[in-house]
Formats: sequence, structure tokens, C-alpha cells
Amino acid sequence: MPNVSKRVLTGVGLVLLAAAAISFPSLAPNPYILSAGIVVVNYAVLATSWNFVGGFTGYISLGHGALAGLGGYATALLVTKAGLPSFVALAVAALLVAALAVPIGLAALRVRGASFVIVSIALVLILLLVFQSWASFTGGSRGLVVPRPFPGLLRPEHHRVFFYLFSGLLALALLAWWLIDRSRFGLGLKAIREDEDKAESLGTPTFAYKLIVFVVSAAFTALAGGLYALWFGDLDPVFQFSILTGSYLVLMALLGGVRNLFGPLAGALIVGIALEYFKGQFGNTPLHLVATGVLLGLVVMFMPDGVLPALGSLVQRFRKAEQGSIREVSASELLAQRKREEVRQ
Amino acid sequence: MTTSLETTDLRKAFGGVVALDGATVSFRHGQVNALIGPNGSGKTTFFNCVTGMIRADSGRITYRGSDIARKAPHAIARAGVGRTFQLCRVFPRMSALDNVLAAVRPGGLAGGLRGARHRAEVDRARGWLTRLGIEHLAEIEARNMSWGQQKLLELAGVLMGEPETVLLDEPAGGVNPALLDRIGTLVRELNAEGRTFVIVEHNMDLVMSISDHIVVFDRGRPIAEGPPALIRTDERVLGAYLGV
Amino acid sequence: MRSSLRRTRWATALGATTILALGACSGDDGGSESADDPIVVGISLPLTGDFSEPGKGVQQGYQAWAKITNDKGGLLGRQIELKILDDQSNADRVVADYEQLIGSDKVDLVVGPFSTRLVVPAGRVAEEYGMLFVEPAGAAKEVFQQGFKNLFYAAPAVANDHYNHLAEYLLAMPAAERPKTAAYAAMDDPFAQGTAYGLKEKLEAGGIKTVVNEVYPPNTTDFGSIAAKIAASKADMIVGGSQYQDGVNLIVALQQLNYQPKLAAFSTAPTNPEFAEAIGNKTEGVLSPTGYSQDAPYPSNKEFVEKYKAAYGVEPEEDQANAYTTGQVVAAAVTAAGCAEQGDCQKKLAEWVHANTVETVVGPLSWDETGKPKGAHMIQQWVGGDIKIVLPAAVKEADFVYPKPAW
Amino acid sequence: MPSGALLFQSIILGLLLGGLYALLAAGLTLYFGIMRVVMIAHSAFLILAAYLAWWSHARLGIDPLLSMIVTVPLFFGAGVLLQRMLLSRLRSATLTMMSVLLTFAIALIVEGLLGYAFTGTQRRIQLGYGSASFGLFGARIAVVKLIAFGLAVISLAVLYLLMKRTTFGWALRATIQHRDAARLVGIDTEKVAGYGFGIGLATAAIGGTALSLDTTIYPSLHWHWIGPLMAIIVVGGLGSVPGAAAAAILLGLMQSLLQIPMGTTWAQTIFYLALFATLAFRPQGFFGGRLAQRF
Repeated sequence: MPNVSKRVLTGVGLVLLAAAAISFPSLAPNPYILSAGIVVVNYAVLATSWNFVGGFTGYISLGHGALAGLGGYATALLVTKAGLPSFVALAVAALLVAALAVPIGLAALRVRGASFVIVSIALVLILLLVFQSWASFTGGSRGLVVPRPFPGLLRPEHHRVFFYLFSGLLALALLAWWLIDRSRFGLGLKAIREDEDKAESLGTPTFAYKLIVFVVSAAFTALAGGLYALWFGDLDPVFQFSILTGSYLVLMALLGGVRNLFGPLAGALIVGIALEYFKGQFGNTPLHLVATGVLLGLVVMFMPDGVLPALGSLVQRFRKAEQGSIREVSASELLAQRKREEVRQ
Repeated sequence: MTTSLETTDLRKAFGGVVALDGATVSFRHGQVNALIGPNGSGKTTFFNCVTGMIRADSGRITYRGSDIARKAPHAIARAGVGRTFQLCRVFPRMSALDNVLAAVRPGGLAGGLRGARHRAEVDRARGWLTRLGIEHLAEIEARNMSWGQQKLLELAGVLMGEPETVLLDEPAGGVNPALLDRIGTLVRELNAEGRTFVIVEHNMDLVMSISDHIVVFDRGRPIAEGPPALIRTDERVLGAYLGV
Repeated sequence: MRSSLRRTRWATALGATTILALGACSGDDGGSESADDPIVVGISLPLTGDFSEPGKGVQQGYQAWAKITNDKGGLLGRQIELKILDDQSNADRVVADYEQLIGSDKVDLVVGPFSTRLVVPAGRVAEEYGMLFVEPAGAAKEVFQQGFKNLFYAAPAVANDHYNHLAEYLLAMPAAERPKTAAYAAMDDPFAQGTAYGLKEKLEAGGIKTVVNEVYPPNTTDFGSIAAKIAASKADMIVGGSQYQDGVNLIVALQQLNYQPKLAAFSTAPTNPEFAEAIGNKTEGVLSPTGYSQDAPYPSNKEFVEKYKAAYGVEPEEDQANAYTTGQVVAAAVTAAGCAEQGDCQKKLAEWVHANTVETVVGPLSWDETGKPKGAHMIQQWVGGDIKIVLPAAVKEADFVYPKPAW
Repeated sequence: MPSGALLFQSIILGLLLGGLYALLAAGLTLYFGIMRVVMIAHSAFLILAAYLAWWSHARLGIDPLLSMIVTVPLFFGAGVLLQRMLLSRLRSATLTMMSVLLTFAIALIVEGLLGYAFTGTQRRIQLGYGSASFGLFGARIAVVKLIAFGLAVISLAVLYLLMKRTTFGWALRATIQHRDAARLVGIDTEKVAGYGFGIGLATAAIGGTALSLDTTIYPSLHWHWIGPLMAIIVVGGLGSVPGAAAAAILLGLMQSLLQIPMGTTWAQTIFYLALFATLAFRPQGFFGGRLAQRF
């Protein structure tokens, strides 16, 4: 039974990851490497959270950067204005963002694809405006300072603690994704990704499914954003609500492969390093944007399933050529079908 | 003889093109009903309307007496009406088994979080795959299957939902004679087990051989109905087909 | 299904490699101190992105400082070596940069980035690693409310005090001549807003009525509506809390509506060499506060202007001067404390700066305990096609023109 | 309470702005109609055109309007290529989603190259008539704004005639309404789609030139434009050019008027509020455009 072995391997993967995560802080030669590690793990959490929507339903959101920013601000404001303890605030913030995700989802998911993307982008832009303008509450462009949860700690220690916190959150997100992936709910979501009408005709309440998973995704994104706020300490709307962040998440998930548990994590590692590399490479020119764009374009055009699966299928194609040929045929058939199907609807 | 699916004065237009022009039809429960007619006579639009895929401009749709005109597709499916698509639609990147399991309806949130490969359901799904003779493909992704296999898989998925009424849109479309017979006999068997069928089909041999009741569509409305014997000799039908 | 094995291995393999990669790239460039190896000064600047323009100006100022100092034999007999990273105008980056400079590159000193928005997060890193942090751009009052002990702003005055001289002058005028109403438009930026609102408070206290008070986001490009409101208010004076281009746009939009105030003051923009051309040379009478003037009599300034011109062929602007000033402050502290490396030395440096006054190209600077400079900006005005100092009277190059001629 | 003069002035400004919005949104909604593609890079090309106009004026001393002689055909070609070489190669099943990412990537590339070529410095064309204006019933109308508005109106009119009066326009509308039906009546929809994209991008060239006359430009400016434009095409009904134009004028006017009581920043939110309201209550848009029901 192949999927038994899959589970085993997934388990093994998790164990190895855990080992890597636990040993990293002690391996890191200086606080900078540790902080760089935190940034990458934070990306991994965000990309995995994004993948709840992107991976299962195939709906691409460019607005998850905003959800993270919202989580960050909510946490910060609950600490500073409501005087909640940092981590209580974090939890409450996640719930608040999840609640807010319901009306957003209602607007974005009722109709198909395009509107969802548009709303996700609009979300970033409107939140930027609101948090800039509502300075009396959010601090606006003057920024918002988040009190440290552990005032006593020296910065390197602070990094160490937060690296573990982020790793923990990552584990939680991966676990949740894995649980949904193997559940009936998850199967329904994947059916939506494959063919929404068909899923609906089989009795799957697609709208409800999409909404639920969007809310779950928003909650995890908010947790990541809030934790980042607690670690980073300074919030500023222009950096919290940026479309670029959202696009990095998409790039990571897509690059790693949205269909598998570790895809976004792998993507976060690759892109996280790539971004550093581009920055070093192109020094003080904005060519790093070009490089990011080219990378995203290549992934979309040539490996929409991600590098790792692409490599995988490449090897498989060598192994079973004849099956490969069948695939070509039926794939083009499907394409033709969809086209003709549109006529009737 | 109770009615299964019934529509009254159903209308639907796309832009200027009138697809359904006041279709009043009623299908009989427990029978194999066929819906025939020339291309563009509105058969598929009819299916899409009664299954909630597209909303009719006006008219009533009832299933076993209750109004379903405003219901969402999944609600109609849950009411017991399953359908296949004209150009069969399966989930290309899912294994045959998952394709069938996708028709399982999770009972609430708790049920939703239950493993998709729940023993009882898997057995049921494999049961259907076996009955349609594609059990050996259970772990193959649907997109790697042949056309005929995909049609059988789609049917298996629909049947997994235990629909009381099954709408088949051109089950014979592009399948070889051997498979055709299999589908024919299968429909009869399933009907014998109490399932109602409504079949849109161009293959007259199949229609005549398996259906109890035939409705003929032309220009978005029924022009004749009755048992095969009657329809075979109805010149309005011939007229519609030959464009006389 | 088997491919999931490959994936899993991949993911973890990648994980491992990053750790190694990251580990390797840190290396052991800490370097032990000795008399002849250079003093490395770490800086993160917005060389790309929205703040890149002023960022580049600041970079030139630092480079000029390093060059001029090195030509004179460097500091403590050691050459100065700048390590400049690009923060892409992004706060996450700026923090990562200073983490790298301090933690990984083990620089001896750090100095500040550009833009208030980046100074606070950057200052926090420096603070928490106990580094002296002199900065050329964090002019907003928020910077000094963070409780930083090692932060110093190397300019005469914070944003809110830029217009002090103008405020005094206006309020000293006889009530009849004095403007009665004022319109304010400020970019949503701590620095720009600070300048305008500093003046606003003082004038309101002095009884000059605020009739328009507009804030616009930094990305605003269409000033038609704001200008319309100002024009409709017929305010006697207009104060723009601007940076550069927004100031130009606002002025052009006001000209398009044919609004003629008695007095027009804009932060930063009018001191820009391209300003006159940008608003069609209708500059006569436009005011601007400045912390720096090429003709200022301070000894080190003459040297700076000469050598800067020699090196770059143009006169230094305020951005360059602020960076140069920052360098001067650090240099003074290092020379006095006789050390320049991480650790206790930084404490000594900070203490010295707190306790002393430093002679710079913008004049003598001293700071209060929050690192806030105790000075005010000069007021410049476009007179006869050239921008001249008109206030304070002590250093004026021309007489204050009021009311301003039509533009 | 704002004076009548200010209200009138704001209405004038709103209309002038709305006209520009209308032109820009027309292109965006055209792409969507043709291929169900949300063309994120539209505003990036807009800024590119503005830069070319600025460059030809600042470096070559040509009046920015003349730059259109080059940019319009150039952008038309680029649009055709973009559609034929890239977008048409995406799997149709995931076209809508993937095209967003692809055009997003293109936007990043354009922004990056602009920054590389012209640095992040804010640029503004300095025209002799830059601050010239004339009075109209107490309001002032800036010459440059009027020119921009004129450009928008003219090109919209041309677009309208093109779509209503020419056979190509007929083919284009057929393709938008029912791609496969169009194919059945013998229209080469691929070719039409390509040209449609070309026209869309050509409007960006004109819009960009109009934009450059009176505003500052900088590489990342396109993010500031894409939001309102997307809101406009949704409110107008995805794929409906007249709808987009109507929505553009309306929202432009509202933005301008709302600035009086609310200030610049809050006034911008009107676009997004309109967007959310539309999707929540009338997903097909307020000015026709039945496509949106399914996309």
C-alpha cells in the first residue's frame, strides 16, 4: 500500500526537520545567522499557511502578506492598547483575523478565480491605506513599537528563543496541513482544485469548503505575522502591508510544489537563499526585482507544479516512457474538453 | 407511476440565443427515461438547469414534488440527483479511488476531518470500481486513463453518491461497441435495483434498446414523448432530425 | 508515490545545506585589533527602492568623509574602511543588515541609515548590541522617544524645530502685517510632518489661524484636489511638509490654480538644485529651513566644500553634509576615547558624545540625554534667483522678503 | 461646509481624473474579456510609457505627446507578442490564476528594469505650459490636465468605433462574448485575442503619456495605479468596456469630492469599498458584463 510508505516517509521527514531545527541555533556561528534563520523559518510558516488555500483549492492569493501584517498589528495593539500578555494577544489576534477572513472570503470566494485574486490584492492596498491614515490608533507612518515578550533577554538569546517558537509554529502548520490533506475535507478541497463544477455536482458544498480553508489559512498566517511582530519589535504599514511579501509566498509555495507537505518549506529555503543571493549579486541595483520576476515567470511557464515534483516526474518519464506518452494525449484531451465545456456554461 | 424530475415552462437564453423555450417535461420515477433531439435542441442546457449548474431565466423545477429551482448544485445532488457530463469530467490529478471517494459526503466537521481513506468507504468505492470493471486502475491518476476508462470512472463516482436518479449526458459518446453494451446492461441492472435514469443520447440503438420512456426535444422544447415503439414512428421526430 | 521519498529527502537535504551555507558564509572575519588594520565602519543605506535618491546622497557624504579623513592619516593612525549594504528601503532588511554588520562582519563602528522609518528599527539593533549609533536622518521626535542611550542625531535640530526662527520672526511682526491664516500640507512621513507641525503649533499658539491641514501619502502624485482646497481657503501663507518631488508637485498644482500666498515655506524641496527649473523658475520668495549651507563660516565646512568639490565636481547638499557630520561626530568620539572596536569601547564613545560639544560642518553640536540635538535650522529664501540665508539675522545673507512676489 | 467654488473645482478635477481612469481601465477590462486574464502588468506598462515620454522630452527634447508615435505601435506589438508567446501557452484549466502570476512577474521585471535604467529618482516632465491654466466659471483648468483628458476621450472614442463599426471589432466582441461560438462562425480567435491584447497595451501607451504630462513618475508607482483600476473593472462588470468607463468616471468623481471632507488617503479607499460592495452584492458588476458571474 503505497500511501502507508508515504506516511512513514512524511514522518521520517518531520523527524529529520525537527532535528535540523533543534540543532540549528547551536550550529549558527553568530546571532546574524540565527536571525537569518528566523526569517527563513518565518517565510516557511507563511508559505505553508498560504498553501492551505493555494495548494488545496488552487485559488492563488497575493494578499497573504496583508493577513500577516494584520496579525502583527493586531498582536501589537492588543499588547500596547489592551495590555494583554504577549502570547495571549497573539492567540486573540489570530482569532480576530480569522473572524475578519469570513467577510473577506464571502466577498472573494462567491465568484470564481479572478475576483479572488483581485480582492486579495485590494486587501493589501486598502489595509495599507487604513493603517497609514488611522495614525491615532495604529501609529501610522510613525510606526508602532511592540514591547518585547522577554525584556530580560539579550538579543542573541532572544533570537534563539524565537527561532524555536517559529519552528514550533511551523510544525503546527505542517501538522494541520497534513491532517487536512488526508481527510475527507481535504479530498473535497482537492476536488475543487481539479474541477469545481464537477465537485459541486457530486454534492460537495464548494463555497463552504473554500471559506473554511481560507479562514484556517488566515489564522495561521496571522499567527506567523504576530510572532514576527513580537520578534521584530517595530511595525510600519508600508513594510507590513506589501504585495511583494505576498508574491514571495506564492513564489515559494509554487516553486517547492503546492501539492506536497514540504513543498512550501523547500520553496522558502530556496527563495530565502535566492533573495539573499540576488541582493549580494545585484548590489545596489533593483535588478533583484527582475531576478525575482524572471524566477516567478519561469516557474509559472515551465514548472507550475514546482521544482521538486518537476524533477520527480522528469525521472519518472525516463523510467516509464510509454506512460508518459499516454499522459500527453489525455492531457491535451482534457484541455480540449474544458474548452468545449465552456461553450455550454 | 410517480414523477421523478419535472419542469414547467422552463426558459433559458444566452444573450440572444434561446436554449430553452418553455420546456415542460416530466420523467417517470423508477424508469429509464431518454431525452433525445438534434444538436443544439437544448438537452444539455436542460441538464445544467435541473442540476443547478446554471440558473433558468424562468420556470419551475421540481424533484419528487419539491421545488429545486433555486437550490445550489450540491444541494440538488444531495437531494438524490446525480449527473455525468457530456464530455466526461473526472478529477485528472487524482487516483481513480480518490475520484470515487470524492463523492463521499462528510457528516459535519467531525466527519470532514475523518481520514478520506476510511475503511468502509474504500470498500464501497472499490466495490463500484469492480462493478464497472476498472478496479485494477484504483491507484492510477485519472488523467493517465483512456477515454472509455474515464467515462466508467465518472459513472462510478456518481454512483458512489448513491443517487436515486441518475442523469447521463451522452454515455455512449466516443466509446467502442463492447463498452457500449456494458453500459447498456449496467443501466438496466441499476434500474432494476430501483434507480431512475434520464439519458441524453444520440445513439438511437442504445436509446431504443434500454429506455422505457422517451422525450424528444427540438428548439428548446419537447415535441413528442412516449415509449420507444411510438417515437420510432413519429414523423415529427424524423422531421426534427432530418430538418424537414 | 515513491517520488514523495525524493521530495522528503530533498526538503531535509536543503535544510541541512542552508545551515551549512549560512554557517560557512559567516566565516571568522572578526579580525583581531592591531594598529595597522583599518577601522571598519558598517552602514546600511537605501540604495534602491523608494528612499534611494537621498540614500545615495548620504552614501556620497560618508564616502567623502572616509576619503578626506584617510587623506589626513585616518583615525588613531588607522585607515577608515566603509562597509555599505543596501537595505532596499525596507525595514526588515535594515535590521538584517545591522545584524550582519555587527554580528557577522564584526565591524568596529556603525553609523545610521537614511529615513526616520528605518532609523528606529536600526537604532534598536545597535542599542541592543551596545553600539554607538550616530545617524544623519532620524529627525522625527519619535526617534528620541525610544529610550535609546547610544543614539545621536548629527544635525542642528530635529524636524519639529526646523522652523523655529521663522516662527519667531512671524510672531514678532506687527499684528497688521502678520499673516492671519495658514494652510498646511504635509507628506505622511514622520520627518516631513514634523517640520510642518512644529511650525503649526507655534503659529497657532501665536494666533495664526489654521484654515487647511492636509496629509497626503508618500505615493501621492496628483495634488490637484489638495491644491484646490488650499486655493479655496485663500490662506495668507502655505507651509509644505514636503520632501522633494511632492513639494514641486504641490507648488505646480497651486500655480495651476493661480493661488498667490503672501508666504510659502516648504521643507527640503527648495534647497534641491533642480528645484528652480522644476517649478518653471517661479521661485522668488519661496522659503525653506536648512541645517546646512555651503557658505556657512565653520572652519571644517570650508575644507569639506573644497575637497568635496574637488572630488565630485559639485557642491555638497544637505544629505551629504549630514552624513559628513555624522562621520565628524564619530571621529571626534574615537579620537577622544582612543579606541574603535566593539565592546566596552562603544560605551566610552557614547559617554563622550553625551558629555561634549562637537565642531562640525553644520556648526557646534551637542545633545540632550535622548540624543536630540539642541539647535535650530537656518531659514533660506529664494531671493533674486538664488537661495540665501535670511534667518537668523546673525548669519543672514539677504533680507527676508515679505510678502512674497507672485509665482 | 465647502464653498460652491471648491465643489465645482473638485468636480472638474474629478472628471479630468475619471477620464484618465476610464482609458486605463478600458485596456484592463479588455484583456479580461478576451482571455479571462487579470493583467497585473498593465499599470507597469503604463509607467513604462510615461518614462519613455519623459525620456524623449528630457533627453531628446521632443514634446512628450510625440513619443506616442513610437510607443503606441511598440506597445501594440508587445501586447500581441505577450499574448501569443506567453499567455496563450498556459494550461487553460488554470489560466486565470497562472496568468495573474505571470503578469505579476512581468510587472516586477518592468519595475526592476525601469529602476535600473532611470534609478528610483522621482521624475517629472517640465513643460513650458506645465503650470498654465485658464478659468471656467470660477474654476481653473490646467492645460496639461485637459490635454490628458482629451487624449483619454479621443482614444476611448476610437476604441468604441473600432469595436462597434469594424469587422475586427465585431470579431473581437464575438470572441469576448462566446469564444467558441466565434470559432464556429470562422473567426480566428487566437489571432483576434492577440490583436485585442495589442490594443489593450496600446491604450497603456497613450494613458502613460497622458499621465506623464502632469504627475511624477517613479518605478514602483504602478502599484499605486493597479488597485483602483482593478476595482474599476470589477465595479464596471469584468469584461465590459463601457461599464469600466462609466465606473471610472463615477469613482474618479467620488474620489475627488471625498477628498474635501476626508482627505487624500481616506478618499482612496472608496475604490476598495466599491470593490467589496460590488462583489458582495452584485458580483456581475453594476454596469452589465455577465462574464463576472462565472469568473
